[in-house]
Amino acid sequence: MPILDELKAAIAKRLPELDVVIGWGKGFDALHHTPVFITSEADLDKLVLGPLSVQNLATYLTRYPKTKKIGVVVKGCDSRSVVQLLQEKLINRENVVVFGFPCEGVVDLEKVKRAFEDQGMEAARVSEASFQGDRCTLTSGGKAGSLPMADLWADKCNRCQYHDAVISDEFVGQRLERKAEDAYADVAAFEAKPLAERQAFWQEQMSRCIRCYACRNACPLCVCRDQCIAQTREPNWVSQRTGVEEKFMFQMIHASHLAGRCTECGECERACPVGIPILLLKRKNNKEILELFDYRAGIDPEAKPPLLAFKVEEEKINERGW
Amino acid sequence: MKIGVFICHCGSNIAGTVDVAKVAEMAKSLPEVAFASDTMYACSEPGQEGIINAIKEKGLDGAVVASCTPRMHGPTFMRTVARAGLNPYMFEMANIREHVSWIGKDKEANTAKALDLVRMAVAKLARNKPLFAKSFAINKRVLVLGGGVAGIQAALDCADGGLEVVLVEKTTTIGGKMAKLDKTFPTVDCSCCILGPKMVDVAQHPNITLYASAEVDEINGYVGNFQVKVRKKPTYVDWKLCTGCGACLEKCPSKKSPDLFNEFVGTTTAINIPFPQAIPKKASIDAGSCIKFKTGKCGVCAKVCPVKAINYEMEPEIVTEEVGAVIAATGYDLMDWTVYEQYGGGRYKDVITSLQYERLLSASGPTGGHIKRPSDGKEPKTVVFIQCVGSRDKSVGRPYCSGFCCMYTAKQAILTKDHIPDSESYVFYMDIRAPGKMYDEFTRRAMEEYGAKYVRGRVSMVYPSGGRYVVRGVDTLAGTQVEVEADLVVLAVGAEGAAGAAHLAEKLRISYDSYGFYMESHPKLKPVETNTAGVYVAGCVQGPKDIPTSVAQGSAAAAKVLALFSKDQLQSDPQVSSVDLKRCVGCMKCAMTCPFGAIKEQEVRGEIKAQVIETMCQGCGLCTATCPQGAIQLQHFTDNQILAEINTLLESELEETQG
Amino acid sequence: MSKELRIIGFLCNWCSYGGADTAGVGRFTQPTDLRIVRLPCSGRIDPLFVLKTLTGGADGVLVSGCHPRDCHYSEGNFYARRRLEMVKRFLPVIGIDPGRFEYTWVSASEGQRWQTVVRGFTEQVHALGPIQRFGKDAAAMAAQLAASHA
Amino acid sequence: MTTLRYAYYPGCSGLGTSKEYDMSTRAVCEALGMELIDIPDWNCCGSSPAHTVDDRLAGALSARNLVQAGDIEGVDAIITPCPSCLANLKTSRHRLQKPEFRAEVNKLLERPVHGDILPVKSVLQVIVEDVGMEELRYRVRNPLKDMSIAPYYGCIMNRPPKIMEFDSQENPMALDNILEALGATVAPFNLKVECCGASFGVARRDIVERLSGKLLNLAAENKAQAMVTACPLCQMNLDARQNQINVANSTNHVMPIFYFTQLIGLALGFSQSQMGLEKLVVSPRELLAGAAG
Amino acid sequence: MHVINLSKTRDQDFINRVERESGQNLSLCYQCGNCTAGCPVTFVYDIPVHQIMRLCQAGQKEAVLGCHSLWLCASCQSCTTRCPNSIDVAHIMDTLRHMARRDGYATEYGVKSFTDSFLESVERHGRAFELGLMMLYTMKTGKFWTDVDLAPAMLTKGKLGFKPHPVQNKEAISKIFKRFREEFAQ
Repeated sequence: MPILDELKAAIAKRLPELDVVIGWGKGFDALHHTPVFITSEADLDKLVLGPLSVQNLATYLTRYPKTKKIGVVVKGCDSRSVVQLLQEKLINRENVVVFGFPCEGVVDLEKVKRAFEDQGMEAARVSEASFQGDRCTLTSGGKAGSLPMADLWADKCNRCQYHDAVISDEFVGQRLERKAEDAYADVAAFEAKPLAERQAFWQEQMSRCIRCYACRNACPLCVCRDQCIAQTREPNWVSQRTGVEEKFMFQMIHASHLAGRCTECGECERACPVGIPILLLKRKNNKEILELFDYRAGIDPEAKPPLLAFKVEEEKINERGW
Repeated sequence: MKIGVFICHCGSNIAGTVDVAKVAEMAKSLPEVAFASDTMYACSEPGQEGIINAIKEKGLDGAVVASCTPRMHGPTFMRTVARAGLNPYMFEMANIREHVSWIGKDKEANTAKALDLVRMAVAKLARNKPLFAKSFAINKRVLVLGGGVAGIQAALDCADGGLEVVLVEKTTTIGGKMAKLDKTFPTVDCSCCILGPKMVDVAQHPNITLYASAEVDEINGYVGNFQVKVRKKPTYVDWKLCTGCGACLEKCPSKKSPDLFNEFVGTTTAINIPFPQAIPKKASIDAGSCIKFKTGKCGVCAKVCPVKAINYEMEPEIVTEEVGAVIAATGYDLMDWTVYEQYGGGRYKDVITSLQYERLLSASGPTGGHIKRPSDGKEPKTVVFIQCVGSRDKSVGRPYCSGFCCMYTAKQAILTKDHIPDSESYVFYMDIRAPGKMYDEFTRRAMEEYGAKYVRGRVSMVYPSGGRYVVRGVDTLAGTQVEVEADLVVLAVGAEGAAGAAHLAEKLRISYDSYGFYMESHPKLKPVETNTAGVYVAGCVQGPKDIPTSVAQGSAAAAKVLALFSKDQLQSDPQVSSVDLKRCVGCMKCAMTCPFGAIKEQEVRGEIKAQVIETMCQGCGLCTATCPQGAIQLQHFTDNQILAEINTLLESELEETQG
Repeated sequence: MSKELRIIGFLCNWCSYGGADTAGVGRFTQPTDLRIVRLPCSGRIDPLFVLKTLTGGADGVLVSGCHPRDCHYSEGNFYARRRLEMVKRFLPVIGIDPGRFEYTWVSASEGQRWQTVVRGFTEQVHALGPIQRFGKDAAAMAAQLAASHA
Repeated sequence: MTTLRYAYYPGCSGLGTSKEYDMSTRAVCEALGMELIDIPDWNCCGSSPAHTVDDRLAGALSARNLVQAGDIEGVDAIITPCPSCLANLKTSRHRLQKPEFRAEVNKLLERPVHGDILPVKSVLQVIVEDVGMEELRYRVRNPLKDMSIAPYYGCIMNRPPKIMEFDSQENPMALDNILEALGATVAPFNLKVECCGASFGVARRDIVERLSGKLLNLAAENKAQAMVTACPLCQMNLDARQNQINVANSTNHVMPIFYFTQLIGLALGFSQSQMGLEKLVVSPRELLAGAAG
Repeated sequence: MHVINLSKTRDQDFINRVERESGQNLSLCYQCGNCTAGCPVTFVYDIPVHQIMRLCQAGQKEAVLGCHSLWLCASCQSCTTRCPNSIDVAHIMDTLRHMARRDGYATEYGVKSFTDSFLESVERHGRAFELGLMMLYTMKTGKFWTDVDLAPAMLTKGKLGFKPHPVQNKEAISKIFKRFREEFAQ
């Protein structure tokens, strides 16, 4: 049985006890999936699954009251968001049913767009998209083009260590049990650049920021919502003045508030309409947290997050003799 | 808001290196500043009156005083502002003395810096809000840590003042170092004869609970309401039954137990009462040397005890005491002098410490008051005293003067002559430090009447030769190397904080220095207070001192506690955290980090929100730094207040670079 | 030393602010660049203060609290240690030299140590020179970047 | 056992007055599994005379050896038997960490000092630390039974501690421990680090006669049958000048003065001539014969 | 005993030079005398070492550089090791000797000659050549070699070679001396 059918069956089985199940459905064209909210068995036909199921559906969990019974379909990476939400007691374990499946990865739609545009195709209004083996074939405006998947996978999928959901109540399909290495080479490469270049990079990137907060709204762990510290005068951390340092301040707040919590789902970066690589800031923090505290967020719902804890003797913090 | 700014000259302390008038002049142009002036001594009566008048006349809403550290006069000026009818928290201080005028001579740079600090204070004050203290009840009991003469004095004075006292002593008897001394300088009266009665008073005072052989495990709470866990270490003798008859001591077959009280000169029995005047006069077993504990066989003491007080199964016991104040009087220890390998590093039996020598002099000591060499029990004819061993010596990390060694060495030289009339004493000294009533006269007597030979210079090395010890030193006044052949060498070893003092300070949350001495609140004006409200120090715990000073500090600390407890309620510091319920999302991360458990969950209209328990909150602000929404704010140190200070500085920099 | 730079210190009231006072009482001469913000505890320091200050144009930030185990509030500096270490390690990725930020522990009795810390840190910041400001010097930064590529 | 490999600085006296020290050191080190590679074309470190004239000159003479030692592959320390050479090399190395001093010294050198310099240790130190007493004890074939020997370290083997960084500066135990490992009796001797008069033997013999005399007196008083030392200068003063000392102080000491390497060698099973015992002025033959019997 | 006029004879330049060249802070000395207490050669000193320290503090250049003690210091490091203020006294003695040498004070001619002979030997051969050194020394002092009684034993035991064991690159060593004289004007 194909995985999608298995998934439908699993959801059908649990649906009676749930208020809603969040999954992916067809989007406005063949290149996009969009979240669907399944409340009846009839809705199950809307369900799709595949390399276009890019959204992290865990983001929606905190949009419901904690008392609602919710099912959610998660990729491996998304499941870590669920774990993190559980750890922070932002959702109730007994009110959430997690549907896991072996995720082969999702595409980076920006890469897809660019690659097909390079082939002289229009990436908008795609009428057909198929993923066969290691190739992706798109049809748009009557023209068809094919590209190797290797060029299209999202970066996070290339370094994925959690193809199979780390937490699930229903797991469909065979676990992939695969693990890539992630030595944070991207962070190291960026930090190898000269200091001025790094600063100028952000200067340039942030000058394009339009302060839409899509990054924040897409983040499954940005649970402050209307109380975000960036949009208040009490306290007044970020002013309304439009300057690069104000825009960047928000990104530093976001990174700082996610330190020890971010599961690198990449929704912030994906949601950014102007394509600022803001996940880099969070990955930098995660790299240091891993080094200092041997800790990864979103793995253990019982773990104590390192920045809300301490050791009297810190093994790895060398205070540099100051 | 109308803010008044007052720049203090502090005589020439500030005005000498800061252009005070200019700072005042510049301050006038700051937003919200309605008045600025300079004043000779802001803290003096006319200075304070000037502030009050300005507030009243100009209708000011708040005041900034730029003068010394807020740790010194912050409370003074808060009272001044209150006298002028303002809320005391509508006040800020700029520290332009300790942080400006005293650390640099460049007047121009200092003036600019002083102005910056004033701008920061103004910016912060503009965001201050009136705060109101709440009252809370206090527990009028006091914990005294350490049963030496300072602790005894503090305990007795507190108890006589009607307070309930809990006295905790680490060893099995109170008395401390003073109980080990033979005589005291400069009166040469018997140490135990003057301390003994006080010890008995402690035992008999109805207001004093004494825990000997006990230590503090944990201290929680805050001024007025501390919870203390006292660990009673097992003595293996039920002290409720023990009468101190001493039958067990006579029969104990293990006579090789290290004799702590006698500074390890000689040995004692495994079950022991340290000295005849011990309080409590109860026996206790040293499990480390008791045959019963080592082999399981023996039990002689249990057999001979007429009241069946011996209990080999005794376990440590934790007692919780609630008190409103703590007096730390844990005293000192001698530094580890064995780092002086040139004096044998402990390898030569007849090179001993001055405290060991006290035990040799004492009639209750291991030699019954006869001076005998530890190596062969012979009476020494030539005794060499070496001063400043571990004092004034940077090379062993002890740069300070221990203060009392000059005096007790003189005393010991006198006593040596008393004990052995045909003996000769040599004292190697660097300087004789004898400032005190009848002190210098006393050291002169040692030389003039008792013939002690004082040699000015350090001793380079001591080595045994022919059954005696060659002491090779210098007489700097004669300008020559000298050698003395000694039978006994007594080292005046310097003092350091008592073993475990640092650990205890951490529990008390007070500062200590690298020698283990506790930091007082102010070296002159608050000598027995600490920076933690309700915690006081007395005696050598703060630094080396002689007996009269230790006693005076014991009384001083007691007076402080009695003054604190003279009210029935204390005012809580209103600088506590406060939750903006609208902004709180109930994630409770604040509660996870609060060291005092002062944040609890509450339900507001079906939603979880954080709530601060104001009497428990100590105002550290950890929660504020933790909260992602900034919903919990430490009053008086809110994000906005700190940001205002930062922005002020960054703006001034901006103006400079642009202007 | 060259022209004064803008160095901002965040000090806990109980230890380090007292240590700076002790240094003053002892007349331990220090460079004048530093401006001190008094806080109750190093645990009060939101790492964002450091980032805000540095991206806002300060040339250096110094944080000092009670020595570990010696916190007036028991645990504040333990949390601070982790958070401040993180912020120190974060700086390179946003293009700020980590040498512009240090955190340390100075007790109220350590006046001399405070002098050493201030001297050392001021020297370190001066060696790095004035900071390149975010936002404000965009043109200068672009020029510098172009030069570094040339 | 992995081979211990060192750059070896023999020192000038090893070619003359302390030949037996050099001989015994080389033999014993080999037997203990240590490989010594002579520093190529080493020169005199300048001894005391150089540093009494100028620090930079002394620095340069030592530095040339330190630089040459850097050519030897696969070693991580320079070792030397002679404390005077040791003190010079170590002091220079210490001072060369300072850029100003290094720059001045480099002005004098053909091959300037660059980068890190190999650490310098005494042969005594590496035998204690790298070989270890356990290993030494294990290798002893002929324990030095019935021999009471006073350990004399000399004044600069451990002093000043900031530079020498080995053993206690007041009560060093390295030789005591070696004697004990070799099966000898350690005679009490509390002038372990007193000066013997050093290089004043020639210009001010009176100094040596008094200071070395004192050492011999204390050793004899404490019933030592011989003394052991690690320093060619001390050995020379105590041994070769023993007669002069006896004459000056009206004493009649006949106290053999061994190098510690000679005693290790004997215990390891080397012959007396392999250890150059015949080169000692005060002959130990009688003592050794007595002990053997 | 002569009177020192402190206001007139205090040579600040001398104090500065000693401090600079030795890298030591003279004002750390509080005259405990531990240096003298442990000095093994104090019995041949004309001024004990703690007084040399005192005279340095007082800027008494003549008295210090003209004294015999400087030349009789054995560099045994006992003063440095035991100084409670961690002053490197032995290095100060070395420094003073350097200054005395430069400024033409040499009160112990024999010691100076031995030093000179030793270094000449090193300059010539690259290594110390003991017999050659003795001959040089005898020539310089005009004294007959006082250790002649030692010679037979040393010779027969092969401890005193007739030939030096020079380094191969003798020039490298002699150039060190040459450059030293050029660079530092000796």
